[in-house]
Amino acid sequence: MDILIQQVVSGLATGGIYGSVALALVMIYEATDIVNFAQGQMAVVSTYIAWSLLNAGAPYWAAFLATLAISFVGGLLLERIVIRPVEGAPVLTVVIVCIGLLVILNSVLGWIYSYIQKPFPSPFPDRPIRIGNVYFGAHDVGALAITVLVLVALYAFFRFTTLGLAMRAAAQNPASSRLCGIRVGWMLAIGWGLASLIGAVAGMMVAPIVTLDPNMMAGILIYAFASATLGGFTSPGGAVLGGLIVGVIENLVGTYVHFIGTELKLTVALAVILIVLLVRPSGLFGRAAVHRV
Amino acid sequence: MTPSSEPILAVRDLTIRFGGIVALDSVGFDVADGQIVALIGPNGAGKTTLFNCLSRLYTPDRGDVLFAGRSILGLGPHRIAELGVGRTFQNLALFPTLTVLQNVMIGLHSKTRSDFLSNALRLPWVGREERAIRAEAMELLDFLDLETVAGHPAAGLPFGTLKRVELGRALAGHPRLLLVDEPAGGLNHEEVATLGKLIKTIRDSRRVTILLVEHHMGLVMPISDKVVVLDFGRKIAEGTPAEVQRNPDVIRAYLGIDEGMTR
Amino acid sequence: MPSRALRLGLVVVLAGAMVLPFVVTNFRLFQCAQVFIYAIALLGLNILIGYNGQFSLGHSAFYALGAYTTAIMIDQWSVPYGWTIPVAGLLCLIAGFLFGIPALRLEGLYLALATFALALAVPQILKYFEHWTGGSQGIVLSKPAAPKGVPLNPDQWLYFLTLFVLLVLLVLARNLLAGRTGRAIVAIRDNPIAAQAMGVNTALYKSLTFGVSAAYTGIAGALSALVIAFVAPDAFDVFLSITFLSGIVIGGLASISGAIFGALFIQFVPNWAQDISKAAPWAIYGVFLIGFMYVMPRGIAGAVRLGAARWWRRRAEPS
Amino acid sequence: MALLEVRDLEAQYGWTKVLHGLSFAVEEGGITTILGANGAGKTTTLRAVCGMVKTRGEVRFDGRAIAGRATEDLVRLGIAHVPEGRGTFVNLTVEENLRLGAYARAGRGSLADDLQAAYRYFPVLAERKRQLAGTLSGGEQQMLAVARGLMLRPKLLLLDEPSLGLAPLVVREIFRIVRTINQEQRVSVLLVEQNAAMALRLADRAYLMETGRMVMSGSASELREHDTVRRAYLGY
Amino acid sequence: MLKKVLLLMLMTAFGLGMLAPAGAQTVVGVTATEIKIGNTNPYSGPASAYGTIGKVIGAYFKKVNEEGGVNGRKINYITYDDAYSPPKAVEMVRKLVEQDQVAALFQTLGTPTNSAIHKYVNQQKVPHLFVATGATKWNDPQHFPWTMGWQPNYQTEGKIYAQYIMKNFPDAKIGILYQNDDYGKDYRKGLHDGLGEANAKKMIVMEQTYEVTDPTIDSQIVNLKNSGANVFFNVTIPKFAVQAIKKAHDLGWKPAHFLNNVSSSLATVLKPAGVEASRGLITALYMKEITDPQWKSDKGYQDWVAFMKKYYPEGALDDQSNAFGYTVAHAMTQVLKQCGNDLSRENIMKQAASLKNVEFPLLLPGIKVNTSPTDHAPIEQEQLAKFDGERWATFGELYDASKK
Repeated sequence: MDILIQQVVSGLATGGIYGSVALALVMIYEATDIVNFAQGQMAVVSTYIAWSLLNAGAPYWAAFLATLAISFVGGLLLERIVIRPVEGAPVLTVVIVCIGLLVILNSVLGWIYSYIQKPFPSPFPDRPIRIGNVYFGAHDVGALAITVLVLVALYAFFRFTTLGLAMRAAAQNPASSRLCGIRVGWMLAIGWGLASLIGAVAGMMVAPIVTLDPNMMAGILIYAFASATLGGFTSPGGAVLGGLIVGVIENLVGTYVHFIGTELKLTVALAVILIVLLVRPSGLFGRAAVHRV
Repeated sequence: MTPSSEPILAVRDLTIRFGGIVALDSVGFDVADGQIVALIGPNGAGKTTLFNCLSRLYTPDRGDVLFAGRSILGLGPHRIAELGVGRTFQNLALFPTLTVLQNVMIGLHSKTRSDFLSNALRLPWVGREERAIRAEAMELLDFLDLETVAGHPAAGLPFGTLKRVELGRALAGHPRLLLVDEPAGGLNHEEVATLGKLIKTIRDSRRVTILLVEHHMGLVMPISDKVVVLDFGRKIAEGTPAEVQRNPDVIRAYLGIDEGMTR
Repeated sequence: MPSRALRLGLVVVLAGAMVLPFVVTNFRLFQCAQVFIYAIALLGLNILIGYNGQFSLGHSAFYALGAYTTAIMIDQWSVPYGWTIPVAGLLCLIAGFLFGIPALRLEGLYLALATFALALAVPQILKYFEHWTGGSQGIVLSKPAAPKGVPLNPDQWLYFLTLFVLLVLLVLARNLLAGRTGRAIVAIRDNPIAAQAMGVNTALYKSLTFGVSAAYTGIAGALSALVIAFVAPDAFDVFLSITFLSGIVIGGLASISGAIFGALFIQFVPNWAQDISKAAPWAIYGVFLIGFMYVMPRGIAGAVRLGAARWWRRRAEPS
Repeated sequence: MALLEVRDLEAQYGWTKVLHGLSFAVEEGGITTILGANGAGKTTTLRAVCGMVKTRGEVRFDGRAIAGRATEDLVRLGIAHVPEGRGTFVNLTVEENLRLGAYARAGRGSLADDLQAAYRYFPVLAERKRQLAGTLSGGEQQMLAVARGLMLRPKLLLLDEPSLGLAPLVVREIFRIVRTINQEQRVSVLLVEQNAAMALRLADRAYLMETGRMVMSGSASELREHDTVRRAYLGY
Repeated sequence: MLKKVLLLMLMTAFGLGMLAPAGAQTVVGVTATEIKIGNTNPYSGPASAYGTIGKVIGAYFKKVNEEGGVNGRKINYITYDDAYSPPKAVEMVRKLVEQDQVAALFQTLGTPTNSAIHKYVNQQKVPHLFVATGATKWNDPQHFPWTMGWQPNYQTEGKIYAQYIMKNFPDAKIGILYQNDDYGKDYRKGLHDGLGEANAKKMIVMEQTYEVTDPTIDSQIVNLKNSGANVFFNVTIPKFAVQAIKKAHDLGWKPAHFLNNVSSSLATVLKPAGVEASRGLITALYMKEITDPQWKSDKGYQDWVAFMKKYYPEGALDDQSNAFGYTVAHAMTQVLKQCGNDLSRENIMKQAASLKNVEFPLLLPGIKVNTSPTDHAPIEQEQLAKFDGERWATFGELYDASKK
């Protein structure tokens, strides 16, 4: 029983990581209607910025906030400079530009910082929390809390603010949005900025666990995609929940289904998602696209 | 035009719900072979839903649809065209990147048979079939006065023109029954009159039975043999144009008190 | 478009391709064979994405399936390599068709991600069935030599073999896409509901298109196993799928020539990138990717088409 | 005084020219309609006024030259465009759609008041305010589109084929509301419409358009009496 | 028409084929003033972390050239990006061999990439020296006389731990965590072989794998702890080693912890994982761990730092790969020196296979490089070391795989 609980707990911890990155993915999808393959790499860039600030002696939370600000502006500028020229081009063209961005950022980071992984501090205590025979990593709990906090903030932003509403509108129907006086280009840019900011949070929460290197997000991004798919790409809450579910399923399958063991754990996790998609083609919490004939 | 005794289309007790809303509620009527039947009613009355049931895009919860005496509810949507039911769409459902000619050629899909393998190998008979398809599509474009735009991609042409392309595409499948959804959208009065004549010509020269959804009374009334009126998913009237226009329920729900004829 | 000029150009290109093996080094021939192989794979992917509108990030899986089919047949059962290519194609056709059936329920993004999952799972599965696949060590093959009596060295032979397969598959693809089936495939992309109403069995067509696309990619994989003479799970990771995707978008979606342009891009541009900078070759490659998309948002084939149209317009109406 | 004045307007899509030097005006406080056959360029004219297509020529709004300005800036000047096909945000609720209509005039006046006004004109929308716009019927969507335009508190309302695909009763209802709005709120209206009978009854000024040019203009009653118009558009 | 043209062209093509040139030379890639050495490394792609090895080698050869080269010849070092992809590696190696005509290949990196070119280079009879991978198959001079490994292979290292465990923990219950690829499996096999079938069956209580794409390995550590293992054989790359050490510590699991050499870096593994958590780790070393303070005043280390600052200033000083590349480049230079003026491929191979008790500055004191025509494994010695909270303290005797 203890091991079951411990596996669930550690699954939740890992799932929290997936969820936070998935949240950033969903966010940019909601705000810009594209899936940004460079999302994870942007988060790594943000984390390196934080690392540099910390290394220069900045206190943690100051560096944290500064990183958020820089990331927001950075994401905004990336959209204005890199993505804008292909605004209105076919979706796949934009996807390729994102892939280009991904490899550029990865390569440049490796060039500047080398590929050696760097320890990254956690704002939470080092000592694990122990309840009975089950251990909770303090950082895991803290990171999950921050993810949920970001989620709530996002929900409020999109639900209750005019800017949030305008961003959703711009992503759904750019032409009509213009007719409402919405500056669609800027909405997309703000969307990128926000997604980049969320990515920064995710990056800074992930880095203490997996250590910082330019490829830090590569594996996580895969799981984040899976989580977002499972939860439904149109649902931020679903993305976080999807992450937690993937984390837990993966651990339980790896532990209890012996002929699969850890070797095919990813495959099984993916198969589960596939099955979910077949039953609910827009993910667990996603919104089905409206079709009218 | 003597309608045969057996209706070509029989709608029986058709009911379909979306969530809690009953979109069609026990709707039933017949369409006799060779007739032009109009389906009218307020927006949201369930006309397009009915069309979608007929072309098997939706599956009704209850009731049956008989085409030439045979239930079609067990068939997949793509089989409907093979049976001889063609349709057009309210908000246009053309293939935008394809040319007008290609759009119409796809209309012949159900009447031709080359497949992946024979197409890839370009067997001799495939070439012959392809030439026949093209010839027939061109002939249809001629018939509909569309030959000048044959090579133009469907995207970017005026709405009214595209409506005609859709008609051509539907006719290409040699339908016995043609479902036409709001063909008069975007047309002025003169154009509507021409369209009315065209629909009659189609019925007469191509021996096609026509079921028509249309708001434009100027089109509906002169050409229809029968009019079926839906409101909130229920049939509220059925009869000749003259009967329907006098029906108080129809006037209240649909035509309005005065000047029912103008539109 | 004047078809005479096009045909003439085609003949010249083909003639060049025939003479090439005797004027350039074996290494260049090897590179050309790689281009041909990529072109086959891209053609397959383009049929699916460009023409049929179904996204796939999972074609590295079919490439792997094709490559491993050939490798295992040669390595374990000593089947003559020539036979393994159609078998690989057929197996991928079936696998693609079967994968295409559940894929019917998914659209756009979700289909892309489901296929992405397939691409991710394949290296793991390959490692799991170690007995057949040699696990992470892979399988080493011998490079096929030219048949007896044909005075070609292995590289020349493989060049002609891959070129031949490419040409056959190009012609088949062109035929397929030009006819009734091709129109139906594109109709499904443009408007699936209307296609259905025209009598197109969209489910069957989509699954079959998936199968055909997978078969092309599988044949490419089989040929790559012969040309590289080695297969290992690491060669078929999701990066390969992404490379293919970049290839068709850069080459030009929904165009047959786009497959060849795309193949040239993914084969040679990474090499130029590292010639420019060893410090960060990926950065240069990324710049190339983005740059191409800026200049030619509809791919090279799209730009060529546009350019040609402009040129003819100008010639047609001299002002 | 003319609120909108268009002179020698040209526009093209790709390589095809759609408007060939078009001139017309919309009087302040009036309702002007443009009639024309399918493909004459009516929709393009409205899109050109709103900066949604590339144009040449002169467009003056409220005395200011506005040709070439971005759509979203024109909206801020008080031009509300209800496009053909309605352009509702199908995945947003009715109320969210309305809030977006007021986006460009944020700050001016109370949003709540305007929502109230919109719901008064279109009571059916009030019943459906929490519903996704995509679930509305065609008529309700058209009402939503007009209501969204009103939320801008526009000086000029551009209506593109509001009757398209709507039942006669609904068409009359919408036209009645447009007239009310025009009278109560002093909003000028430019209406493009196939339903010439309704349009001419509603409008005080009318233009007839053929293949990208204005071929006739006058008061609505003048056009109603004109033979060509009668034959082609009114059918008597 | 088209068909006829095609046929005609095919015939001409085959006709021309008769005239294809044949024949080869023996001394390739060498002129009076230079010798060409070829290399591939992953400068892009998922394994680009290793790319620094190719770069530091280039820097070292630059230093050699500045100091006069080898026997009057400059080393022309040509290195290409293989992106860690077997097909790309084949292409680039063929380019090096056929286009650039290098005299020898050196330090091509990665097991899959080298596997892909293994047969080709031996058919072409190109020296394929000091390949950068820990697999065992490179030491097979009978079948692949042109290929030679470099570092102690992973299996050997696994055996070392096995022997130590059998001697010191007769009642060991071993839990293994390894990466699910050839690297992890080689280590695992080494441990199994070293324990012997009976012991392995008895002692190994749980084996867990992870994928290099996995974000975390928490679940595996939980399972291992739960298996009751009191010996933990940790076959992970640095990123996961940090997690494993930390997580085991967090869970209060205190087994005898054997950490593979791959992750023995103080700066990038042990310190990030926490000094407390890392105390007592055991590993096998053959090189000086450059972030270990005990080498601060070592001459070999200081020379290396000076070299790095001058020739490869952008290289990281806490990256063991940079020490690795530096050392192996030393070895290559040594081989070329031994060749004298005969730089034929045969002689390069012959000299590479006759290194006798050579020591290099960053190898652990006592570790000697030995090769022979029947021994293509240059480094076969390793020594166990325990982390005492500050440094790797070596203990016990030098283990020598060639003597077993």
